[in-house]
Amino acid sequence: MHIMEGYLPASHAVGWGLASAPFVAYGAYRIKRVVREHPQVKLLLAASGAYVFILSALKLPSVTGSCSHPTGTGLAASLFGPTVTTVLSAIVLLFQALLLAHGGLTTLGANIFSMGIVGPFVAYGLYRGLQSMGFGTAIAIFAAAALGDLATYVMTSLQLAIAFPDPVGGVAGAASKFLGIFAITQIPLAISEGLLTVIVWNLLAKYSKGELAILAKLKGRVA
Amino acid sequence: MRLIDRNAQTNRWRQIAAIEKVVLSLGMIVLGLCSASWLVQGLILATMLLLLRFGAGVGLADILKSASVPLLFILASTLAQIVTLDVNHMMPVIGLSPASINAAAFVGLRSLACIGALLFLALTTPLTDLLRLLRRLGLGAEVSDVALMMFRFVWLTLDCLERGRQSQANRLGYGGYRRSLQSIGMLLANLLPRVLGRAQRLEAGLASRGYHGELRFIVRERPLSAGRLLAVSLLLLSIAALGRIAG
Amino acid sequence: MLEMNGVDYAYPGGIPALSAVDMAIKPGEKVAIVGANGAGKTTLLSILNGTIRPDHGAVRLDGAAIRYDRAGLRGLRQAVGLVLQDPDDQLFAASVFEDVSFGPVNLGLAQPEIRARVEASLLAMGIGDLGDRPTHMLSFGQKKRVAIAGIIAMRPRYLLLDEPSAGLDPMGVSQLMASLQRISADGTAIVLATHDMYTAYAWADRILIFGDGRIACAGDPELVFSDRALLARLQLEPPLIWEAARALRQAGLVNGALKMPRDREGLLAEIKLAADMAAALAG
Amino acid sequence: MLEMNGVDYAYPGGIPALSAVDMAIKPGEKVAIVGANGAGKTTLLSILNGTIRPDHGAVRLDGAAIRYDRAGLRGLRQAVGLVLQDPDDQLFAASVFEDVSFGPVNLGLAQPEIRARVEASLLAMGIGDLGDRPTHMLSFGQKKRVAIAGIIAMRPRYLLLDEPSAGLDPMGVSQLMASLQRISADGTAIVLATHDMYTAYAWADRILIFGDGRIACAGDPELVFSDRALLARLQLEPPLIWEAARALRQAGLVNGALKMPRDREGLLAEIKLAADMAAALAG
Repeated sequence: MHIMEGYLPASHAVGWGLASAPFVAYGAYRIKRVVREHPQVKLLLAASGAYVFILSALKLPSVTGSCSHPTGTGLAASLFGPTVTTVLSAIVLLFQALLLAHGGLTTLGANIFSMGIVGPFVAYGLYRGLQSMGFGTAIAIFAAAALGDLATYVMTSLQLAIAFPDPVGGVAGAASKFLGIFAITQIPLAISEGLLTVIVWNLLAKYSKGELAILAKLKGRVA
Repeated sequence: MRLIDRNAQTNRWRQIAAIEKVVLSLGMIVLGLCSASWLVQGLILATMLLLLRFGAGVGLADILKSASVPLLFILASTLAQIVTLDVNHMMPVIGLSPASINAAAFVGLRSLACIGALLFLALTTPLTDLLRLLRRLGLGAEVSDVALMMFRFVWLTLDCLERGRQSQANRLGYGGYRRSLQSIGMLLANLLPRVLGRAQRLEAGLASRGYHGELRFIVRERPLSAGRLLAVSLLLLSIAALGRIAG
Repeated sequence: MLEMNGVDYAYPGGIPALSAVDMAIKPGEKVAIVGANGAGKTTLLSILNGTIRPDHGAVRLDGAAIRYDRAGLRGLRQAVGLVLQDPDDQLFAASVFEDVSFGPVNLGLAQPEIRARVEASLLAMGIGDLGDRPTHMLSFGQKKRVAIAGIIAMRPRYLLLDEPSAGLDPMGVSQLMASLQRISADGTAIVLATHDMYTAYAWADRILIFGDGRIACAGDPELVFSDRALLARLQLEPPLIWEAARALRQAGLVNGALKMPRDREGLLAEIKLAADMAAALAG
Repeated sequence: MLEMNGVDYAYPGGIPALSAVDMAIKPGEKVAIVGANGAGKTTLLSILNGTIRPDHGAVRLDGAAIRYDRAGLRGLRQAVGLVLQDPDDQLFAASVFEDVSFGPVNLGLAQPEIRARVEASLLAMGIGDLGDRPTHMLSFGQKKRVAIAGIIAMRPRYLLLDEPSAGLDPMGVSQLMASLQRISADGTAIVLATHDMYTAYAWADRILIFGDGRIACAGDPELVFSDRALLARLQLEPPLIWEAARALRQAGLVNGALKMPRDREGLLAEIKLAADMAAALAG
């Protein structure tokens, strides 16, 4: 779920753009450095980005039967690390705005903040944190993907609530409203995304060790 | 995604320089965001739709289909805004506030107008034209190379995904929630090594064409038209002026 | 009987693909649909198995028009299996055995039945020894056969194959066709869409020539290639064996009443025969 | 002259691919390397263009063994262009014109020269009208030609093609071969690795039969297929036209001294000729 073009007031659009800019710029700087040293990383990154884009445009079966899309940030952050994921997500969001009319150009900053920064960092933090606490990979991956997706949606609701506070309930009231309305599709979706990511992760870990090793190397270089 | 791309590649205004379409579309969006006038929002929406339909010749059904997801979002968000919620008391109180209806409706219309302008850009201009423009405007070569290559990989990956899905459906892989999730999981787990393998093979394929890490090629520039740019500026100015007079 | 009546279909964007197509496949038949690349053969097969819904007209299975709801499609796909051209798009599981069991598992069969079906399908495709092999370690020809095994393990009554010979070398093609022969002998109808005239001619009971969005001509393989102008318009060529055999007949070197040879050996035998006849005449 | 002397190569994992291979391609020649799928034709071509470095032995261009550093590879690849089987492994840009310009830009040519080369290459491949077309909206056959155009725009002296006819329908193959004929007429040597015996026989000046990791037999297309036992061992079949023409000669229906026909029309003409001769004898 992204904030559509024109929905945020101009000042908020600019504000979120400024908030996202340092993260994207840092990620771009890391990528630039790695690409200069290892030019072959370029095609690998492009292929990874395309994968994230396709993943985030995939229709998932969810309880409501709506055509809801996963964010893909949980899997992406676990595979590529959060720094790369922020840049890839920024490109993915641009592609989504222009190829799917999902999101927008002036809302790009706000959407990058929720889907490209908050989502991946929450997901990656959970993935690393739960693993170091001794939880199994399946639980860590499920939590990372489901809560990464949920964090994105909570952030989006907050962004909307700050822009449109409730006349009575203020920002908190508005946040509950947006959360409540989007929860109908987003909570089942987050669970589906969590389950799906566990399935994909297990299969990759079992049968695509070579590819995971390549991505781990990439992650190590950029992070 | 094929729907928007197909229109972008084949519409009547495909050959017009991307910068002209960007100025028009972004100009309209900025105008919409900066204006508190209902008239301006209405004019932007009408202008963008008319230009799309009768200028670029994009079919009405395609325009509506592309707009379906944004429309759903506007509907849900407007609903959330119209309702008031007081969480300061022991029990949350839900009610309708007439003051917020007006404000919410305006935001909805503004968003609609801006989506019209975004759709105008998306449906008339191939994404790669815009990526090249971004590069000329100073986006780093590394990131813009990645984005350009990503565009190519997206279609290859999408083809694989669609055929894989069809083949799983042929074997009844999409009956019920659990089975569907399992099938999509297998498909995605299969897709990642394939797309990474494609990247490695492409690396070898490009090496035989002298690739050493830089994606350099010649772009066929589309000529800029001063007349059209002037017309776009006049259009933007007159909508802004109308809003001023009416407001 | 699997039928298509008055089917129209246009690609997204409005480019017409099929217009008023009528065709029928009888149970147990061996049919080849031949057409140039881009003629719409894949679309035709996808409509027959319900993946694409036609704009007008109906697909009928045993007389009943199919419904495009979940149950209707499930029933259709159980009866009509479609094998796509690229096997890499169709193999998902880690091992051959697992992959072939995907369809039977989805049918909700019991474990022993699933095992039996997978084994039987692998045997029918001549890859009984590959069950434990990881799918990514297969050759292209093996992958192709695993993809077909995955469909026939569902026991469809109609088996549709899109360009089965593409990418295979001559030996690979003849092994594949031998496998299809075994499946056909079990009573499965087989429909093969191809631009490979040689394979279509050597194998089919009936050939449909497809082009310009319709079935231009259908019939006996020995007769269907006679309209050269039509074939040229559809960017097709008659199979060389057929053309050489007909030339031998027209030249009077072979008795015109003789059945046309369908494969290489048949043609070479006819040339010998022609020589004997010529020698006898000259004698 | 492009040569390979005593080249050994084993795949990662130790499976031998090539052992002591010697071969030489003369400037301007039209050579076909025929072999079954999996015989290692792709590896052979990749070694010739420096993508794979042999374990032993040397690749020589105009007598000098190539060096595997950046400059050495650059020089080799400028002279020896390789077109892969799957065009999607070679196309990266969003439009045809951009893609074809990639090689010339990497050669460091001036803009007008690059533009001229791109236009000329597109024309040579018969796709002069596709310059502005997005790459992802091309048909398979069109992609294949764009991939070749991208290589010939670099004006290599040796053009290597891996399975160029795979996936194309007969009309597509003959259009492609006509384009290659034009390129060959300009003096470029063309090496074509294929399992398509028909195409190899109809087109090549010289045929190398490749199998078991070595060149088993090389020579004139009319003579190279005589060893049936060898072909069978390498899972190959002689081209049907060659075999039918030989049968006509062996049967005495056609004068054995006559040049062998290389294409369909040639064979059909011979059958007519045979009839006339038989009639004269009987007369």
